[in-house]
Amino acid sequence: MTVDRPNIGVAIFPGSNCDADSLHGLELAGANAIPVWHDHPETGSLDGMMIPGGFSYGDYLRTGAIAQFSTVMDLIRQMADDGRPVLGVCNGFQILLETGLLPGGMLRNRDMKFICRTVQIRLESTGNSFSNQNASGDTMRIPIAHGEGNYYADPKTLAEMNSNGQVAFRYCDNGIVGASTNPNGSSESIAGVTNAAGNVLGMMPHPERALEPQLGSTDGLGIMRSMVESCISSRAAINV
Amino acid sequence: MNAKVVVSLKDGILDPEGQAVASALGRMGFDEVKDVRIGKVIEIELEDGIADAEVRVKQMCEQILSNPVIEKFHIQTEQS
Amino acid sequence: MNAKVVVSLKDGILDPEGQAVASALGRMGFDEVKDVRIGKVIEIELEDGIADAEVRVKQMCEQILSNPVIEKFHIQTEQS
Amino acid sequence: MSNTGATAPLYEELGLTASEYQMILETLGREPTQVELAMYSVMWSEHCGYKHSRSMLGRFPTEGEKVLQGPGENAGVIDVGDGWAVAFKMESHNHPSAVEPFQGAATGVGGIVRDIIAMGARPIALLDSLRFGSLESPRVQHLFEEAVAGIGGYGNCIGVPTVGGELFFDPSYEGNCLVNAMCIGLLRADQLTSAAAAGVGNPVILFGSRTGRDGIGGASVLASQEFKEGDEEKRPSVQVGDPFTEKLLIEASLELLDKELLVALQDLGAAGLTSSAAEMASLGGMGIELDVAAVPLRESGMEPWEVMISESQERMLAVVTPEKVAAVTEVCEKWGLTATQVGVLIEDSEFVINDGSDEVGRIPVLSLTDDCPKYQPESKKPDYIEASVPSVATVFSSDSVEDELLDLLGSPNIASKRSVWDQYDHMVMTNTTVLPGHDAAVIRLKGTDRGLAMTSDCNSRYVYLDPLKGGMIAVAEAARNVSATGATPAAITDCLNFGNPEKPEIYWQFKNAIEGISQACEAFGVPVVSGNVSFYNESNGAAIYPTPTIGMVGTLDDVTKTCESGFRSDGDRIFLVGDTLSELGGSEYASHVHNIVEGPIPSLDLGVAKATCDMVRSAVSSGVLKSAHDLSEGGLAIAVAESCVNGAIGAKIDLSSSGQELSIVESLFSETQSRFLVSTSQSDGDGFLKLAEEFGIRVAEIGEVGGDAMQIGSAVELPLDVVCNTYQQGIQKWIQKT
Ligand SMILES: Nc1ncnc2c1ncn2[C@@H]1O[C@H](COP(=O)(O)OP(=O)(O)O)[C@@H](O)[C@H]1O
Ligand SMILES: [Mg+2]
Repeated sequence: MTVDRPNIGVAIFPGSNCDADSLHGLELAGANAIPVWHDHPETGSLDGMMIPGGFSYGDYLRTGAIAQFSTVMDLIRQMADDGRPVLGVCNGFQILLETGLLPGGMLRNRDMKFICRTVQIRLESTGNSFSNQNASGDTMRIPIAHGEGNYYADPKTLAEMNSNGQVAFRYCDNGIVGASTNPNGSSESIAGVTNAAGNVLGMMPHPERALEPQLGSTDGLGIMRSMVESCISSRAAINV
Repeated sequence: MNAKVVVSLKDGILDPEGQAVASALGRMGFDEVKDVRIGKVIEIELEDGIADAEVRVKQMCEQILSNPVIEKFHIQTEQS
Repeated sequence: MNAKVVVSLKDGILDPEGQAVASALGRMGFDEVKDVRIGKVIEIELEDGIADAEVRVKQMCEQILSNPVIEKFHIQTEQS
Repeated sequence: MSNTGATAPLYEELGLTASEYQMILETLGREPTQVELAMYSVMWSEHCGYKHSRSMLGRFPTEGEKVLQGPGENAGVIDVGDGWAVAFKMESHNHPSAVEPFQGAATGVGGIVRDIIAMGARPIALLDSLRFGSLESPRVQHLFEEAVAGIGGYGNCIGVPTVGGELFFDPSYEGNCLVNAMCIGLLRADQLTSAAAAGVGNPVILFGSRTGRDGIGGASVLASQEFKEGDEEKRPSVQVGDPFTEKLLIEASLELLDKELLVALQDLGAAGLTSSAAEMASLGGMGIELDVAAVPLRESGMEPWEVMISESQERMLAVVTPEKVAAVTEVCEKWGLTATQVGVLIEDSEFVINDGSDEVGRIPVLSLTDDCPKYQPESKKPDYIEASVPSVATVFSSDSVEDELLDLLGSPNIASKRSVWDQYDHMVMTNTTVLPGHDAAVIRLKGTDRGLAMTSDCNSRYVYLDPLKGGMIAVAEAARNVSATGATPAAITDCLNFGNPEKPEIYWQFKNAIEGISQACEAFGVPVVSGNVSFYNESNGAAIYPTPTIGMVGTLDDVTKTCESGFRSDGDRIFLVGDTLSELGGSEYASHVHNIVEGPIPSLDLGVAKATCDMVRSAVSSGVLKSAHDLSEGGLAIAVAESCVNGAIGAKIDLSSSGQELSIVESLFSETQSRFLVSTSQSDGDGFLKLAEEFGIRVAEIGEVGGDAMQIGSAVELPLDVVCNTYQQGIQKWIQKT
């Protein structure tokens, strides 16, 4: 364990299936990645947390609905309150919505079909813990793989999020956002959102699948490395 | 004691599943279909003699069976 | 005219979703829950003045809304 | 069950013949009990007993230096180097999918995944091989869409990428679709697990889902008379899958094996507890005693025979030593699974069934497994083969090849299958380095330089027209697909889907296809390590095209040295590897454009087939190729179009220099075997030609990559976006047509 590698936990629920990919990805991005089983939450030494994709509890009832009651969520709430970075990808995003750590809800994809493919997203806001390696307006090629990524928030919430800079990513094509580039019908083509403080990010695309040239794209590195750096700086801030 | 909970999307939220079914029905010649909305029925079998069953079921609905951001619920209880 | 169709799994058929919800409720302290089964409510809005609405809805149920191999359905129609 | 059999004996309603029943009487020396009769009826079914196929399956070459486990266990296993091994198998779920396509296909995936877990391997990839009737029929569209959703629903949830497969539409599958699923798993070679029971007195533990009345519809006649009418509803013949529990089962099983807590492991598939317990005992040469009263049930009032043959999904059976029972239970509990001791191993080779303190059955183990009745059916060459005209090529002359090409490119069997694999998470596990849409998918093995290529193939129209050669071609095509990525074919699994084997013509197809597959395997040096037989694929007395699906796995020493099918850059040189002959018999062109299904099908020289693959593989690994694509259905024209679409770049082809006297239709659409379409940079082209010469393979330079049109001589000039749209949207267009 080197000092400059922050400890980032990966919460594992029964039914998580991107946990191994997330652990691998966080290591590549410069973290010590630590598996955290849903009912034995590691306490203390974590600088950040990633909630991976998958089908926690089979995604029965609603995606993320059952997982929100796991013990590890108490730890995650605490970390979010303390200002540590928390990243929820795909099912992780859905869980964060169910717990209320992020605004909005998730519906079935517009076409009712699961979609797995590489899409382009545009970085919409830099005021959060996941964007210090990128500039606003940057586009990234990152895979999505979900059946329920049709993000919904009511108009009032959307307006607030827009004015707070809480919309992190939108689906696009060469930087242009439009109905034809929205894969799942999400409100305003939203692909990821943060909390008001900017330390909790939920996103449908999988940055951990875009870290190595062999897999076709390395555009996820910016997001993951930003998280790693923010973990280091938030640790410094909290420990002062 | 049984309780039946119907959970459905709030009015005004587009229902992708309902739309898919509506258009499938249209394609199959059921032209009289104007709209379809789809919800869930959750049938809960409870131990007999629970005093505050209605209250408890309401708590279940609020805590987990529905998500108030997108859904509404409706409870029917029936003595069996 | 509206019709409400409830589609649920036949009795002996495994309902994994119901099981998952039942055990989640148990973990959350709702010990009084003995069993949960989950089905769908399909609300169909029909053009007004369809003569044989009940017959038509039954056809929809048989042809697409349910699979008789594993599911059963129940129709309620109501004049709106 | 209807009452039509009021006079028929019970055993007959259960699918046993009079002579089979006689065998049971002789074996037991008495009348069977209800449980025993139920157990024999499921174990002696075609599905479990391989009654009509076993004698032929011995023909397959099954040995090789890399084979760690051949046929006989839950899956075959080969050594792939660096201490790693790969387990794989393919299985059919045709009949359940025809009745309930979503659940049928989903539980098909679940079943094959458990076979892989039983070998001690972590499932790392899935393939699905699908065949339906004509896509114009709304019923077929429904089956197709639901089956795909079911496969995705299951595979996506358990987090195993579905990286490839097949999709073929033909009226012969109208009443009997085929849903075959293949799973590949990874394990340390020294952790290979067996299903063979060992250790008298060792407890037998059932873990996973509870047992319900799933999948016992067919045996309902055994229900005692008190059961009222309508009760058969309680014995559904269709199982519902629970992928969430399967995911837990994967993790729990691997953790149990990792902690060395198990003596033997076996999945519960067809015939449930009966077959898994019998197989474990039989493989271990011992006996087993089960108590049905100990089995955790989902429903009340289940009778012993119901418990014994239930096909409830997501269950595994393990043999453990007594001192490890507690640790096993603990691991299962961690994963939220019930684990219950349901029996114990005994010395005598007997299968004893108790219901609490009552003995309700006692059967010699081997009479359920190895000594199941075997038949050697009659075989006769079908008339339709004799009637086939010698050559159909002369029929085709066309003054609109361009239109025909577009028609073919957008047809259901040729058009892109993207709308299918888009619904499958093919990237989870972050190992898929060649995604679906090329010839074979490639998976890297993290922590090593190695990779695996995998594909499933069978041109069943060929097999129908000529089972021997069609069987060979299925293997040869798989080898081409694997070789195009740069991988070396290592071994195959198969799923032999045929009609009713009791019909001599069907058995003849079966025998010849096996012979063809075997000869090709011998020529390529690839053993058959696992497989599955599905007979009685018929509706209204008409059989499907004989469809022996081949699933092949290939190995790459350096996973960075692979090739994809798309053209890459302006100015690259395009080569056609292999000769083109006038071979339109049985082709996609003849069938789709002219509605003619007649032989002779293309010839196949196995020596040339192998040498060509060897040459292309060597070219890929030496790095001279920028793209490689094998030629199959639709011939050269379709291969060129696919390489353009997959590379999003045009090409200019000139066939005048190929030196062969063929009509334009033959040049474009002939399906001559052992051909590839490859491209190189300007400078590497000569090196490639030299390599080909060393291997003695004929290669013709036929054009250049570039531009935004696909041009073939003066006959075809199509804008790239027209080619792309036609190919990409073909399937959706057919669905919307109706
Ligand atoms: N049912 C399916 N599921 C997943 N991928 C499929 C399916 N059908 C076809 N594919 C993929 O589409 C591509 C083309 O398939 P196919 O035309 O059968 O290739 P080939 O002719 O080279 O065998 C392959 O990458 C294949 O894996
Ligand atoms: Mg190919």
